[in-house]
Amino acid sequence: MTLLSIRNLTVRLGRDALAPTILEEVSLDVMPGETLGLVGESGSGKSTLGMSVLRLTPPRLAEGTSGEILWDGRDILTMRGRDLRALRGAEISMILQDPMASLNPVFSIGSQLTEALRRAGRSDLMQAAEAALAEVRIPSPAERLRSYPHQMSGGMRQRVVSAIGLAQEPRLIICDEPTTALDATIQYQFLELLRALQGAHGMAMLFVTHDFGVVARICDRVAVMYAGRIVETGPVREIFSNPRHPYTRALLAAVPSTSTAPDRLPVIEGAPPSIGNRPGGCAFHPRCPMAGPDCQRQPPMERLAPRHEAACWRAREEAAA
Amino acid sequence: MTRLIMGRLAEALAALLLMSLAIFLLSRVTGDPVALLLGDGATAEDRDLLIAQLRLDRPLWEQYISFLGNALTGDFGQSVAAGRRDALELVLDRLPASLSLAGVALGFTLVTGIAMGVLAAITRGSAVDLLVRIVALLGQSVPAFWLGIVLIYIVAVQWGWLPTSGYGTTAHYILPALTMGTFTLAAVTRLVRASMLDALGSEYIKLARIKGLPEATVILKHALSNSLIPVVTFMGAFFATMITGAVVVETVFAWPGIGRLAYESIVSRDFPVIQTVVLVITASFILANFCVDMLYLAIDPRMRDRG
Amino acid sequence: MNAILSTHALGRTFRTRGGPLHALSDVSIDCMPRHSLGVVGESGCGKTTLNRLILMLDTPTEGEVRFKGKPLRMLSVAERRAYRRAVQPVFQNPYSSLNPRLRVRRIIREPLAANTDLSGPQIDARVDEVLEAVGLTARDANRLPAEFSGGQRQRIAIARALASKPELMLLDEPVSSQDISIRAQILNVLTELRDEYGLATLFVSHDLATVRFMCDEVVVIYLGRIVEHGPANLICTAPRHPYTQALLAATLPADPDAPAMAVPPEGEIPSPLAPPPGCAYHTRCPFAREICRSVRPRAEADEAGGAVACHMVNQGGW
Amino acid sequence: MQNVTFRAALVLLALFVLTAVFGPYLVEHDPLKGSLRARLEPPLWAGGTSEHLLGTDRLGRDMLARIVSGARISLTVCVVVIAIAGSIGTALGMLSGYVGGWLDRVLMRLVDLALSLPVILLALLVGAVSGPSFGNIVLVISLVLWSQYARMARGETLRVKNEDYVDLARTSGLGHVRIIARHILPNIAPALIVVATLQVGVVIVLEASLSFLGVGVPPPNPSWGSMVADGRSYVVTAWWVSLFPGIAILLVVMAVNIVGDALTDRINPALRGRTA
Amino acid sequence: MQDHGFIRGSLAALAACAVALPVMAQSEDDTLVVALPTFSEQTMTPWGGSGQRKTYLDTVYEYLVYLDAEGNTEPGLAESWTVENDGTRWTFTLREGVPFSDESCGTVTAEDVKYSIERLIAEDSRAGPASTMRRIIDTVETPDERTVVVNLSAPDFLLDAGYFGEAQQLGIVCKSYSESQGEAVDSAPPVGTGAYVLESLVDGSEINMVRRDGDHWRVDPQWERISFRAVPEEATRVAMLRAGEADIAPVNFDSIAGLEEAGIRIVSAEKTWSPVIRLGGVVQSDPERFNAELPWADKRVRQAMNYAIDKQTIIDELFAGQGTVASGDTPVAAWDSVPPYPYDPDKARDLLAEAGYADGFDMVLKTFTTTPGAELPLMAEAAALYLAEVGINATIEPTDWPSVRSEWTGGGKLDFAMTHRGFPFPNPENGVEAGFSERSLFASFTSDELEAKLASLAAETDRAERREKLTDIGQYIRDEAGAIFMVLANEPYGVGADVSDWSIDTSYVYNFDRAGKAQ
Repeated sequence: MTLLSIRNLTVRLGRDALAPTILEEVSLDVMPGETLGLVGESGSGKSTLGMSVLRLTPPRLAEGTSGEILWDGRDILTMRGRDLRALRGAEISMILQDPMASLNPVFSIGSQLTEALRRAGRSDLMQAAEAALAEVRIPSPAERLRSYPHQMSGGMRQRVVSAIGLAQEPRLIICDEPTTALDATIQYQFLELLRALQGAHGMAMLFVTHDFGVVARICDRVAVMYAGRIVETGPVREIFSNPRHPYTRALLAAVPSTSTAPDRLPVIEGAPPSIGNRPGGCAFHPRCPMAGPDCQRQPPMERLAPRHEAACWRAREEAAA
Repeated sequence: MTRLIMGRLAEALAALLLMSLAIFLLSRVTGDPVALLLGDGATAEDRDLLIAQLRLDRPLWEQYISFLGNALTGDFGQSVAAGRRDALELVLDRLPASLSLAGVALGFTLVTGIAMGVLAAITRGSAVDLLVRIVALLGQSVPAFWLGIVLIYIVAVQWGWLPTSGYGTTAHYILPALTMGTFTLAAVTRLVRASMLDALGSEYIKLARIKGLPEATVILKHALSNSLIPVVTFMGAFFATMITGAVVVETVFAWPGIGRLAYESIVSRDFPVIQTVVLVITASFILANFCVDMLYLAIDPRMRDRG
Repeated sequence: MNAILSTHALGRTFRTRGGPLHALSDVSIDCMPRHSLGVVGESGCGKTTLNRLILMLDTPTEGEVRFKGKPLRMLSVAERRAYRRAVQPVFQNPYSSLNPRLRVRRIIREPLAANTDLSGPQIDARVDEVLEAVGLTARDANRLPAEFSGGQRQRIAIARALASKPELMLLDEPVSSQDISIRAQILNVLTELRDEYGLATLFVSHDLATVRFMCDEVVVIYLGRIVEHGPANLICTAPRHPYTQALLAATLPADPDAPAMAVPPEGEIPSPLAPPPGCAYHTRCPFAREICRSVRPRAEADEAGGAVACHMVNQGGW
Repeated sequence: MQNVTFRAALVLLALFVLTAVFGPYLVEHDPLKGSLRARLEPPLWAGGTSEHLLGTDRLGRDMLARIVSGARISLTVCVVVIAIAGSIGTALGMLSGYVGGWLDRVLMRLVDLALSLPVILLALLVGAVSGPSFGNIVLVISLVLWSQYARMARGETLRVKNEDYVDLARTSGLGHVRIIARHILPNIAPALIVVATLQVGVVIVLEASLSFLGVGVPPPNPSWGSMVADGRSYVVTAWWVSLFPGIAILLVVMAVNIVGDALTDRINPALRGRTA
Repeated sequence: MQDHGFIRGSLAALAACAVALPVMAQSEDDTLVVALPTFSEQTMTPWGGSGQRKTYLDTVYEYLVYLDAEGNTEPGLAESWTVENDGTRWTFTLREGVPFSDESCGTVTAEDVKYSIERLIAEDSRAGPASTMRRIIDTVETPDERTVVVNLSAPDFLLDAGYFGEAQQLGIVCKSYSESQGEAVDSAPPVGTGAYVLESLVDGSEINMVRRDGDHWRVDPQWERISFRAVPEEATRVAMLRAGEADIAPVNFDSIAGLEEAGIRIVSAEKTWSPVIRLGGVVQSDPERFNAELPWADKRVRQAMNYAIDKQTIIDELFAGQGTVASGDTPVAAWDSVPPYPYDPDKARDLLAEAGYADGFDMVLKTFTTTPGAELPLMAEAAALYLAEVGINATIEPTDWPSVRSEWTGGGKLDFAMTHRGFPFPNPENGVEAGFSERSLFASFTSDELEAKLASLAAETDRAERREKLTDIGQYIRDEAGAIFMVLANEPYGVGADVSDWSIDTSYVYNFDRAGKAQ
């Protein structure tokens, strides 16, 4: 059974039906214990999708949100205050992108951690907090409880945020580009930690990123987004070895690698469309080398292989051949 | 940390010295007090007599050195007008009235200002937000004496709820403190609203909501605690506007404070009292700024390491 | 054929409240004409300090920077102007590189008006030429930075650097804040310009993959010191210093089946205020031994022209 | 909601400036001449005559004419104070932000001291020294208000100084003066304009308090502040003498603050409220 | 000595605050509340400051001679007194058994009176008339307990009604108490023979007097307490009257209409001060101070300025009719017969043309406020309006009394005019001397002829003859237009309903201890 099921989620810039859209008819399922990657360039709407699950989008976007986000059969979008608060932290938690800003500068690490633990009904707060910090491999946790965010490095702070996220044993953690602000080696160590924590706690993860290396490292399945739509989803190996959608292929090719040094990187002409002016039909067609007249019409999401779907007329033709 | 404190004390003394010199010269240049003290039918001999008596015939720098010397021993000279009463004693008699009024006014401004600022931030863009800002602006655009007099006529005369003026019971504090505080109210409201908006838009507020904390805790504990920091930094400036307003408010409400004493001593060219009261006012500013710095260190952990 | 630009045992120590901060120490690199050198390191390794010293925005506390063999502080006024023409920087953040209140034409004119004797019309012609070279049009010269996307702004910054026909382009993380598709476009523009104008480049980055694409030779810096130096292909396929290995493995390839790192680095990057004694990497190095904790390893050259500062490597492994 | 009030505020400000510049020519009464017989006449709708729409003051001078010419004087006080305080404050603030080090510390201590200056006492002393005059008021108010510009200019200069385009300019060999003129000043100007707009209100109200203590703009030429001060003992019997200039001050200060806040949001939201 | 004073002073002040608080709280009907513009120096001795302190001091100190409504003398602490030797020897016989408020002082004796006189005219005395009295009083003898003989160095036939009368500052103190206080006597509670004694004092805010026990020989005080409040802002004093928080308070002329509407009655002290515009630099008899180039050095210009101003309208409008057009600068009975200048702008223009100023001239008119004298700046602006009609362009220069006074008494050639509240001396001769005698630093107009007239007045010993000469001087100054004489004004006080009857006859005689209480 699915843990989280997003159906036809559309987010507009305000209540008006003609307002520019950030997300268009996004449907996505997350299985228990699974790590689903959400990858795309800036402006693709991947962060907004992450935020929408916990209804943390700014008021103007919240007004323009339609569709369903089902959790244990209940639609998060129609939940009211108390139920929503019961869901946040206990059922679904989040790790944000900027470790420098995620922690409140005027409260100690201990107080911000025990705040979450208290909600989880833990009585032995100090010990629980110390244990939580130890689990995320922070040296001398007892002292660290008393220190303040500005006295810690980015990597250490992100681990504290993870401890806070896990404090209430949520069944799903949404990670919104948690390692983008970290150095490579620190990112590597953090991803290792996340995998270990997932092994221990068994929670599912929705991992938003723009870095295919991170996706390869940590995700079981991945959904590629472009201009507010999901263009392709599938198991990680399937997507990397046999990408079906032209955009996914072009993206994978454009990433420089340490193993080879071509003279020129294959390039996708033009730039990703900004929210205001998205072309009709398949949003990628102006930049797509294989675009045809039928691309003026929006291609539906088609199953092209076991658990591997893509929304592209050309991809359907290739699959059929 | 102690280096910061010592640094500040040194700067405070320098400021005090600078101010005392400026006031000493300024008050001397404003025409000598002798003319004022001469009886109506006085003649030239009477004038020379008085000058000698007040030791005003010695060169200016000598007078300043002797003034400074005495000041260090607490003797700020005697009031030329008010029957040779000790200037410092005269000022210290009036100080509690001014400090208590300024304190109450600052309290009122901070409490109301913070409440209005938070309210405006939470209801951003709505009619409430606009209303709050307009009410705060009203405070800033009305001269204190006019507001004071209008309040006296409406509240004290027409409704008779409060005494029109005078000093003594707590009822006497309400109108003067209200008048004195309204001007700074706009500044506090605007500042709190701005820093609240910054705080509410921050990542750590998102994280607080992610923890599932009730909205009240998110706003009052997490957001407000951060947005009070800029208010503290401006506290020194608010205290300054308070004392500046005191001269006007104490005159309108017949409040026996040092603001009015300063005004009256300047009008009557009572040098020793002018110097003393201005020095006491400056000293209280510097003390206030010093306390603000210490308060700032207390509530913002980031500052502690930098100190 | 001597180097356009070279640094000799370059070092910079800052006096801070918390004690001396050794941002850079004993760094010697050479930028040969038409050659591209990559400098790789994580944050706090001293890359930015190196750039500022080269661009005369800061003065070294040890060693020196030489322009065609002559120390910068000895340059005459004319030589200094020549240096400002020959070495041109491109910074990381396109939104901060362009003055929002100046039109593109005046932005690009600035280095020309300051360091060349070109007349007005000549300068305008050069502006149009370089705009075309980076894939923009002469019409863009009259617009304000606000009217361009991130990618286009970076192209304008590159055009500005290109305008005085430099010999060496100093690229400080020029693409790390861009999306994948824009990054590819800019990297291609840089390589085309390099070949077309015969430029040397000093490419500073934290990402080994981008450096591999752009550079012939790579220098790896950790906590202000060079730990390994060598041809880009060797560094990226057979790194010898443990830190370079860690850095290479941490540069996650877009391949799910890539082997995980044998022994990942532990702990935090130490603070430059208190660099560990001996080999600075020993606190995180899985192979660290007593000698690493006490003696600072010397960078010994090897046959392929590279060098490694690591006791284990110098002693043929243990 | 926001831009309706913003536009209204802009219209009000324009009205204020137009009245100040052209007003005196449009009004037939001489603001300085009055007839004692027509003293303290109420406005038209409260039993007055059409001769004096807004009634007359305690010397029988036409209120409308005085408010109009008062607008010019109040505006002039504001403009001159903002010019003096603005230029000194900006120069010192930029210098302190750009050079930094001990100069920065000294200047900022000076700013704190200026902020804590009891401006009214100072005005009284200066007023007593050489008699209240236009020059004195402007000088004293500027002496205190320059510190707000200095504080803002310093903060903004620190922000702009760290931008890459300043480093780029320095690598091109531009001198400090050219860098300040071409790169720093244009980019900190908007924030200073906001401080200037917000200070119009402070100046007008401060001038009113000085008039109350007898060291404001010298009679007979009227500033709004002195008109409110003169009318204070008729608050009950001749309410219009101080009410109309009071309302004029109210409207201008409100308009100025609304415009100021709106500009802040448009230029640099981080500045919001910092111009306390 | 210094510390001692400091500690005692602050203790006294604190005690006073504590005491004042409860009193303040129950300030209902049994306290007469008087709101004053200022406590002035707020010192407690007759010689400690100006006459403005008589508002509260006259409820404690008493005088040798009192004045009735018409200004004639009545026995006070002096039962009877005689003047011989051409007005240079006065003998006062004291009333018997008048007790001081402090028992240790016993009753008033000649020694007390002698001590009071000597302290008042001492060099460090701050009393208004101290310097002039010091010049005319030679010696004071006390032949016995109840007799005081005062020898003058110059004749003064009005010593009883003047300097020794209740309108001046010779309050009789207890010698032993005053000497025991030493230097701190100025701030120590006052000990006098009056009906009230100081109960509490809040510095700068309140001075509360409480009625002494037993009957008083002179007055029958109706009120248990009289509470004086320092309320500088006139609008606040008017508000206190309307709110019933103050029973008596001096008010501006413009507030009179509003107060009467609100049922507050106005009691006015008749002709107590005379607002005047003094023209500087016309001290013709002293070459150092005579500025001949000034337009108003010419008599015709001075007269023109007097004709040009419609003084009656100014009185009706700015002084709410509370006053009469003045022909001199001091309210002196002897000058009542001197006719004021009528309002005749045409004549003014003719005179100006005659004097060669057909198209007028510029002048500076300095103005400031005093107590009384809140209306002086207003009067200056009104006068400027009228002067402008005849081409005289008067620039108003607001300043304050201390700086003008130091310029005016500086002794140089003055070139500006100033508004002034006139010299309210009950003894007319002193008033004339201050304004028009060359010897006075404050002289604004003198001439050799006037000096001669003053000398002959001073030498005149016959009372009727002196009055004759005084009127002649008044007429001369009027004809010479020695200043722009404006108004003989009253001093309006608002009086609440709780006060039954209270009158104020001459300047500086406040009778608060005689105020009646309505049932």
